[in-house]
Amino acid sequence: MEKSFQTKRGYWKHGGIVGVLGYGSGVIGRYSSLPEEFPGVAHFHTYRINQPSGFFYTSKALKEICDIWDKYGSGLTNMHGSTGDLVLLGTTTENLETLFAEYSSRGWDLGGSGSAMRTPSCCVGQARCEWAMIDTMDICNTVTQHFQDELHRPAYPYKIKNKISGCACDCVAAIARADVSVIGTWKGDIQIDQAEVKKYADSKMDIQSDVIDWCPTDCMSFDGSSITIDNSQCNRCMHCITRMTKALKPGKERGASILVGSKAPIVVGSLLSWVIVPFMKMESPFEEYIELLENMIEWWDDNAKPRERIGELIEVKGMRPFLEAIGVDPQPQQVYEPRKDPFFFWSESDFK
Amino acid sequence: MEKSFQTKRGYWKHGGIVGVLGYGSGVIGRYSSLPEEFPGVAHFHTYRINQPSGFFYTSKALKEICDIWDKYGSGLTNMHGSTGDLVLLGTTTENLETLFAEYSSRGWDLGGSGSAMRTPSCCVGQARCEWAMIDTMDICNTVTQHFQDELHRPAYPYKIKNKISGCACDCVAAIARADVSVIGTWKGDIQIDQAEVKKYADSKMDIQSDVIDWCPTDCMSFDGSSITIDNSQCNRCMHCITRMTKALKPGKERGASILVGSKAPIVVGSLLSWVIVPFMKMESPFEEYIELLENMIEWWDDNAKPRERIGELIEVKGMRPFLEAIGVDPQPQQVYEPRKDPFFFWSESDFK
Amino acid sequence: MALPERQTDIGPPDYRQFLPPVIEKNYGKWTHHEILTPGTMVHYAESGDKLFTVRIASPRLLATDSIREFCNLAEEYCDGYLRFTTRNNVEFLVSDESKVDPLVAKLKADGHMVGGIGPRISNIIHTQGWVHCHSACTDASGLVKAIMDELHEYFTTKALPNKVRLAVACCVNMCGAVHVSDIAVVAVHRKVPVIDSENVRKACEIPTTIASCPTSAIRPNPKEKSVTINEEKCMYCGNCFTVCPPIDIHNPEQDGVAIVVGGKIGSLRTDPKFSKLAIPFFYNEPPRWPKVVDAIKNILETYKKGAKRHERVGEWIERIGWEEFFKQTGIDFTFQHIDDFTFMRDTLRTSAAFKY
Amino acid sequence: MALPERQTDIGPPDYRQFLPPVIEKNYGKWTHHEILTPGTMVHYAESGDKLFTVRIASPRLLATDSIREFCNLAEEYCDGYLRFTTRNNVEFLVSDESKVDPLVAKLKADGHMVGGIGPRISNIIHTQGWVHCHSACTDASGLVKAIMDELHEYFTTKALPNKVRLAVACCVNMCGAVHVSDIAVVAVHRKVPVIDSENVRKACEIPTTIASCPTSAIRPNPKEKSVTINEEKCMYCGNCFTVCPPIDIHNPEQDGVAIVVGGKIGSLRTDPKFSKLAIPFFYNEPPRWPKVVDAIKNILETYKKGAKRHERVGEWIERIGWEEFFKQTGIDFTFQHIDDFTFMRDTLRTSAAFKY
Ligand code: SRM
Ligand code: SRM
Ligand code: SRM
Ligand code: SRM
Ligand code: SF4
Ligand code: SF4
Ligand code: SF4
Ligand code: SF4
Ligand code: SF4
Ligand code: SF4
Ligand code: SF4
Ligand code: SF4
Repeated sequence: MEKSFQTKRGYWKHGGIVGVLGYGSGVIGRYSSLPEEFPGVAHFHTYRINQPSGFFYTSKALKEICDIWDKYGSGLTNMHGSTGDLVLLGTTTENLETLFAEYSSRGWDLGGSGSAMRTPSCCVGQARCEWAMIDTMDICNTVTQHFQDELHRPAYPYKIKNKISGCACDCVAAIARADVSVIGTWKGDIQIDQAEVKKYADSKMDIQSDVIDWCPTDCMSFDGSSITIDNSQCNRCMHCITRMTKALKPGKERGASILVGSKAPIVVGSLLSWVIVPFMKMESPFEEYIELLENMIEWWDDNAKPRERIGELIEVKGMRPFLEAIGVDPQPQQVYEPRKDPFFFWSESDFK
Repeated sequence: MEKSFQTKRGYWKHGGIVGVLGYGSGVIGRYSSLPEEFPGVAHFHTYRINQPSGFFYTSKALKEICDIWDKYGSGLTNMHGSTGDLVLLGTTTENLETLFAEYSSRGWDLGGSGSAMRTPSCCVGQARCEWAMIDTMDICNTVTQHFQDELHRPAYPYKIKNKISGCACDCVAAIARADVSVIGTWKGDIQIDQAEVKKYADSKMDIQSDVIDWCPTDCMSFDGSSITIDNSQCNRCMHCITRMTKALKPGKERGASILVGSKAPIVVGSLLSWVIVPFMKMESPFEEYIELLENMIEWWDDNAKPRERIGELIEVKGMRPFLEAIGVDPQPQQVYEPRKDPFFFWSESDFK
Repeated sequence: MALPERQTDIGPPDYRQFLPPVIEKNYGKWTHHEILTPGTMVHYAESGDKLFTVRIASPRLLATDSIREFCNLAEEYCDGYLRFTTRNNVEFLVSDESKVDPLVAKLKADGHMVGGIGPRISNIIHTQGWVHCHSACTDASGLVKAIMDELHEYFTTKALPNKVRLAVACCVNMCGAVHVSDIAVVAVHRKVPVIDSENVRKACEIPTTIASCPTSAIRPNPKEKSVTINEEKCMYCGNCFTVCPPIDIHNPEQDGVAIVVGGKIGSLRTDPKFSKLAIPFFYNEPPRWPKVVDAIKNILETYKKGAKRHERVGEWIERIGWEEFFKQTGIDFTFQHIDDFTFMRDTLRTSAAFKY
Repeated sequence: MALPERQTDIGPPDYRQFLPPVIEKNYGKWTHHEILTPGTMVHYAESGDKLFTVRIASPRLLATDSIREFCNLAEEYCDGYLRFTTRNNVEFLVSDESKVDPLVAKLKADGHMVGGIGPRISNIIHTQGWVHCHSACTDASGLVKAIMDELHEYFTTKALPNKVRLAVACCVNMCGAVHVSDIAVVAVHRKVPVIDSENVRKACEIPTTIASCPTSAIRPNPKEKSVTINEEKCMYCGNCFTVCPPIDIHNPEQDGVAIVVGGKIGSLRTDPKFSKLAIPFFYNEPPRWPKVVDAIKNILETYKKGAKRHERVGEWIERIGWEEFFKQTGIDFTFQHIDDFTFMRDTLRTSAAFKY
C-alpha cells in the first residue's frame, strides 16, 4: 500500500482460476505482480461467503467466522462486498479446501462469482421496517436456495444479479445494480389515520410544504386538519408515507414491481432497471416469481453473447421478443413514453 | 385522384432532373407513372418561387403571379410549401424557361431544392408582433440574398435549412425543422408595468393560476397587486409575457439564440435543434451571424457524407470538433445535463 | 411574343414593398395586441395606430382563381394587403377599423372559415399526398378535409385549453411538422418492399442503395446484380425506395396511417417536445377515414376535459403520465408503442413510481 | 486434526436464527419509527414492543479484531445481536431501552462515529482500490478516509436537506453505486493503453480482445500477432485490459479521478436518476487528495445552502438547472461535460429556455 501511494498505481495481477472442488464460483484469484518484493501477499485470494439475508448475525456466529479466518487467511475482511457477500480477503490456494470444509460444515456456503447467478441481496424489510410490502428476506433466501447450482457453477453468458427492496425507497439499490430488481408496492388506497394527521399538524411539521407540495402527482390536499388523496392518480412514490409514517400507510393489497436490466457502465453505459411486471403478488414460496425469473434467465442464456448482460441483450433484441418469451403483455407502465419515431416493426401475428 | 382513392396509392414517379438554365434548384421534376391513362398530367413539375420574407403580398403582385401561372402551368399552387416557397404545381419541361423569364424579370426568383441551401423562412416578426426581439424578416431576406449561389446551385452533401423566429413562441417552428434555427431573446430584467398588472388583476384574469403557477423556474410571485421576478432565475420561456402582454415586456438587450440540427425522422430519428450560441446580437447587416453560418456550413460541407444533415454529422463526430471548428466555447447552456457515463475523450490540448 | 429578359440570383423581392403603410410606419414598434374574436385581432403600436388582422382557413392547395378571390377581397377591404401565415392561413391586414366587421361578414357569407386565432386549432399542416408526391402512402388533402369537417368548430368558435397544432404527413419523410405536433397523422408502411431486380439493375447504384438502409437490412444480390432485404430487420421506412424507386415500398392493402401526439414547438412553460406514438395503425379508408377522424376527436376531447388552462396536449399528458393517457383515452397499448429504435433506452421506465 | 465434513449447495444459513427475539416476535408487524438522534432510532411494533437501533460507521475493510470488538459490544448491550446495513454500517439491535445511552456513550468513548441516520451522509460506498483490485486507478480506502475526515460532522451531527449518498469507485467498472450517487468519485484513465505485444500473443484471444472495445478502436495487428489501437477512437474505458491484461491501461501520471453528482435510487418525489459529470479530472494526490476533498465539500455546501428540505442533490440541480449548478458551484464547464457517447442526443438542449 505504501508503494501504491507513492507510485499511484495498484500491483495486483489478474486472478487465475482457483476455487474449491465442484464449484466454479465464490473464490477470486488474486496474485501480486511483485511477488518477490511482497512475498507475504504473493497469493491473496478472495473467499466470498454468502451472507444471511438482511446481514443479520449473532456475535457467536461472527466470532466463529473470525476464528477460522484468522487460522487460514489474512484476517482481513470486507463486511460486506458490494454485491452482498461477506468477503474474506487474502488466502492461499492450499487453504481453500480447508476453509471450505470448515465453513460449509458450519452452515456457511460460498457466494457467487464469475458468469453465474450472483449472491442475491435485500433490504432489512419486515424484520425492522414498517414499509416492507413484501418479505424481502424470505424472498432473498428462497431465491438463493433455489438457485444454488446456478450460483456455484458458472454456466451463463455473464453475471446475473437479483436484489429485493421492500418499497420504493429501495434501500438495497436494487433498481440500480441488479439485473432483476424486485421492489415492494401496493394496490388500493393509502390508509389515512386522520387523528395522527392532526397530531403531525399540531407538532412542528408543516404538512403543506413538507408533504403535499412534494407529491409528484399533485393528488394530495390538506385542509388544515385532514388529508385527502386521489388514489387513482397516486403513483406510489412513498414520499408522503415516509414523511408521515404514523398517519399514512400503504394500501392493503401488497406485492412487488419487477424491473429488469440495471448494471454498471461497462461498456454501453450504465442502465437502471426497466419495469417489466408492474405488479405481482409475492407470497411464500414465491413460485410465480421464481418461474418468471427462470424464464427470463432462460431467454437470456439462450440468446446472449459472452459478457452480455440481460439489459444489454434486451437493448439489442428489443423488448418484444423478451416480453413474448416470458409471457408478459406490453403495458404502458413499462415505458415513460411511447416511441417518438414512426419506424416500427410488425409481426405476422399482428396481421391475423 | 379518383383513382388514388380507389386503389389507395399514388401514381407519381420519381422526378428526373429538370430545371432552368444555370440553376440546379427550384424545380422538382414529376411524371405520372400512368402517362397513357392521364396524358394531361404526364409532366407535372413543381416550380418553387422564393416567397418574400413573412409571406406578405399585395394583391397586385399575387395576381401577376397567377396570370403567368395560368398561362404556362396548371393554375394549381401551394400557398405555401412547408419550407416556405410559393409552390406552383404542375408544368411541363418546355415551359420552364419561359416561366423563369417571366417571373425573374418581374423580381421573382426560384427557391431552393436538392442538396442546396433551402429557402430561408421566418415568422412575421417586427412587422406585426410586439415580442419580436430581432428583425426576423430582415435577417431572412439578408441571408437569402447572401446565399443566392448556394440556394440555386446544389453543391452540398444534402439540404440545409435556416428559419428565424422572433421569440421563444417560435411561430415558424425553427427549432423543429431548420438545420440552423434562430430564436430571438433578451438579456436583462423583464420590464414590468405594475399599473398594467393591477389592471389585469382587476379584470377577470387570475394572475396566480394563469401566470405565476406556470412559471417553470418558480421565479415569479404576485402579492395581489404587483409582480416580482427574480430575473437571475428566469429562463426566458415567454409564458408570462404572452399572457400579460401589456404588463410585461422582455428585457432591453435584444439578440438571439442560435440552435443547430433539427430535421425530420429519416433515418436516424427526428431531431430538434441544439443550443450552440446562447446569445448573439443581431443587428443589420448581421455579419457575425452570417460568418457563423458560413463556418458551420463549411465544416459540414467538408465532413458530411452524401445525404447527411448537419445534425446527423454532429452526432457522428461529436460536439467538440464542431464547436472547435466554428470557434464556440463549451457552455452549460448547450446541454440539458452533462454526460452520464465516465467515458470521455481527451485531446493533447487538454494536457498542456 | 418575345420573352422578357431573365435575371438570375436576384432573390425574392424585398418584403418592404408589400407591407401596408401602417406596418411600414410602426415596424418594430408594436406594444400589445388583443384577440377580438376567434378570427380577428388587433395590434397596437406605440404611435397609437392599430392594425386589424382577419384570418381565414385556406386549404393551401389553391387554384389561381381562389387566390384572385382573396386578392379581390383584400382590394375591397384593405387596400390589397394580405399575407399568409406560417401555417398557411390567409390574413387580411386591415388598417381601417370600420372595414373589419364587413369583411368578416363577407367572408362568412362566401363560405370561408374565419378563425384559428387564440387557444384553438389552426390549419392542419399537411403535405403533398397522392396529389403530387411519389412517396405518399396516404392522401394528405383528403384526410385533412375529413378531419376538418369534424373539428371545424374548434377553429371558428370553441376554445380549447391552449393551441392544438394538427398535422398530416403522407409518409415518414414528414415534410410537415408532424414530429412536433399536438396531434398528427403520419402515413406508414408495414410490409417489406418488393424488389424489381430488373429495374434495380438499370436504375440504381447498389452501394448507395445498401447504404441508405438505417437498419442495414439490405444486402447485395450479386447473382441478380440487385439487392435482397432481410425481412427481420426491415422497419419499412422507405428510404431505400427514395434512393432506388424499383424497390417498391407501396403496399396499398397494408399501408395506412399512425397517430402521434404530444409534440410542441415553443419553449413556453416546458421544453419543446417530440410527438409520440398514440395509435400505431389504421387502414386507409378514403375518402372519409372515419376511424382516424373518430380517434383524433376522442383524443382532442379527452384533452379538453382533462387539461388545465394553458396546457398543451403534451404538457397535459406528461402531467398525468402516459399510462394515464392510455387509460383515459381507452387506446390499446401494443408492442409497437415500445421504442426499439435508436433511443429505446431513454423511453423505458426506470422507476417504481407509476400509475396503474 | 481431521477437517469437518464439507457440505455443498446448502446456501447461506437461515437468517431467522440470527434475529433477536423482539424481531422474531414482531416480524412484519412494525407500525412506525422515530429517529432519536443522528445515530439512534426506535421502531414500534403493533404489540407495543420497541426495537432500538444504534448505528456506527465502519470502514468496511475490517480486521477480525474489529469484528470481535463489535461482537463484544453486542454481547454486552444487546444479547449479541447486530447487523450490517446495505451501506456497510454496523447496527446494534437493542431491545432494552436502558442500554441505549450507555452503548452510545461507550461507542463514542471508543472513538466510533455514531450517526448516519436521517438527512445526513452515510458511509461512503467504495470498493477495493489499490488494496485488492488489479483494475484500480485510484485508492478507494485512502480517498474515503480523506473525504470522511472532512465531512464526518455530516454523519454524526449536522443535518442536510435530505440524505446525501457518497461513493467512490476505483475504476469505471464501478463496483459500487457511483452511477446513482448524490456525489461520487470515479477513477478514470486518460491515455490510450500501451500494448505489450509479446504477452498479448501469449495470453490473449485476439477476437475477444477486439470485440471487447465499445468504440471499435481495436484492430488486429497480424504482423505482431497482436492488436493495435486507434488513438482517435479510444475513450480509455479499460475494457480491453479486463479481457487482456497485457494491454496496460494504467498510466500513473495521467490517471486520476472524476466527480459525478446528482444520482438517486429511490422513486420518492422524482424518478431514480443517474449521476452526471461535474468535474472531469483531478490528479491522484495520495494520501489526502486535497483538491478532491475541497471540491466535494464545495458541492455539498452549495447544495446545503440552495436546496429545499427533502430535496436530494439531483432534485436540487434539476430544479435550478445544470447551467445554474455550474454557476453556483463555480465549476468550469468543459468539452468533457458534453456527452459524445451513445446517448448524446438526449443530453443536448433543444429549447430556447435556459438561464445564462
Ligand atoms: C468485491 C467487489 C467490490 C467490493 O469491494 O465489494 C467487486 C470486485 C470486482 N468486480 Fe465488481 N465487485 C463487486 C460488486 C460489483 C457491483 C455491485 C453489486 O453487485 O451490487 C457492480 C455493479 C453492478 C453490476 O453488476 O453491474 C460490479 C460491477 C463490475 C463490473 C462491471 C460489470 C458490467 O457489466 O458493467 C466488472 C467488470 C467485469 O465483470 O469484468 C466487475 C469486476 C470486478 C472484479 C472481478 C475485477 C476484475 O476483473 O478482477 C473485481 C474483483 C476484485 C477482487 O479482487 O475481489 N465488477 N461489481 C464486489 C463483489 C463483492 C461481493 O460479492 O459482495
Ligand atoms: C413540397 C414539400 C411539401 C409540401 O407540400 O409543402 C416537400 C416535398 C417533398 N419532400 Fe420534403 N417537402 C417540403 C418540406 C419539407 C420539410 C419542412 C420544412 O422544410 O420546413 C421537411 C422536414 C424538415 C427537414 O428538412 O428535415 C421535409 C423533409 C423531407 C425529407 C426528409 C429529410 C430528412 O433529412 O429527414 C425528404 C427525403 C429526402 O430528402 O429524400 C423530403 C423529400 C421530399 C420530396 C422531394 C420527396 C421526393 O423524394 O420526391 C417531396 C417532393 C414533392 C413534390 O413533388 O414537390 N422532404 N420536407 C415541402 C417543400 C416546399 C417548399 O419548398 O416550401
Ligand atoms: C401568424 C403566426 C406567425 C406567422 O408569421 O405567420 C403567429 C402569430 C401569433 N402567434 Fe404564434 N403564430 C403562428 C404560428 C405559431 C407556431 C408555429 C406552428 O404552429 O407551426 C407556434 C408554435 C406552436 C407550438 O408550440 O407547437 C406558435 C406559438 C405561439 C404561442 C405559444 C403557445 C403556447 O402557449 O404554447 C403564442 C403565445 C400565445 O398564444 O399567446 C403565440 C402567439 C402569437 C401572437 C399572439 C403573437 C403576436 O403578438 O402577434 C400571434 C397571433 C396568435 C394566434 O394566432 O393565436 N404563438 N405560433 C402563425 C400563425 C399560424 C396559424 O395560421 O395558425
Ligand atoms: C438500514 C437501511 C436498510 C438495510 O437493509 O440496511 C435503511 C434503513 C432505513 N431507510 Fe433507507 N436504508 C438503507 C439504505 C438506503 C438506500 C440505499 C443506499 O443508500 O445505497 C436508499 C436509496 C438512496 C437513494 O435514493 O439514492 C435509502 C433510501 C431511503 C429513503 C428515501 C430518501 C429520500 O427521500 O430520497 C427513506 C425515507 C426516509 O428517509 O424517510 C429511507 C428510510 C429508511 C428507514 C427510515 C426505513 C425504516 O422505517 O426503517 C430506515 C432508517 C433510515 C435511515 O437510515 O435514515 N431510506 N435507504 C440502509 C442503511 C444504509 C446506511 O447504512 O446508511
Ligand atoms: S426499502 Fe423500504 S422496506 Fe426496505 S428497508 Fe428501505 S424503507 Fe424499509
Ligand atoms: S405516495 Fe407519492 S404520489 Fe402517492 S400520494 Fe404520496 S406523495 Fe403523492
Ligand atoms: S415567434 Fe415570437 S416574435 Fe415571431 S410572431 Fe411568434 S410571437 Fe411574434
Ligand atoms: S419568462 Fe418564463 S421563466 Fe421567465 S418569469 Fe416569465 S414565466 Fe417565468
Ligand atoms: S411527407 Fe412524404 S409523401 Fe408527403 S410530400 Fe413529403 S415526401 Fe412526399
Ligand atoms: S424500407 Fe427502410 S428498413 Fe426496409 S430495407 Fe428499405 S431502407 Fe431498409
Ligand atoms: S471498481 Fe474497478 S478497481 Fe474498484 S473493485 Fe471494482 S473492478 Fe476493481
Ligand atoms: S480502453 Fe476501451 S476504448 Fe480504449 S481500446 Fe481499450 S476497450 Fe477500446
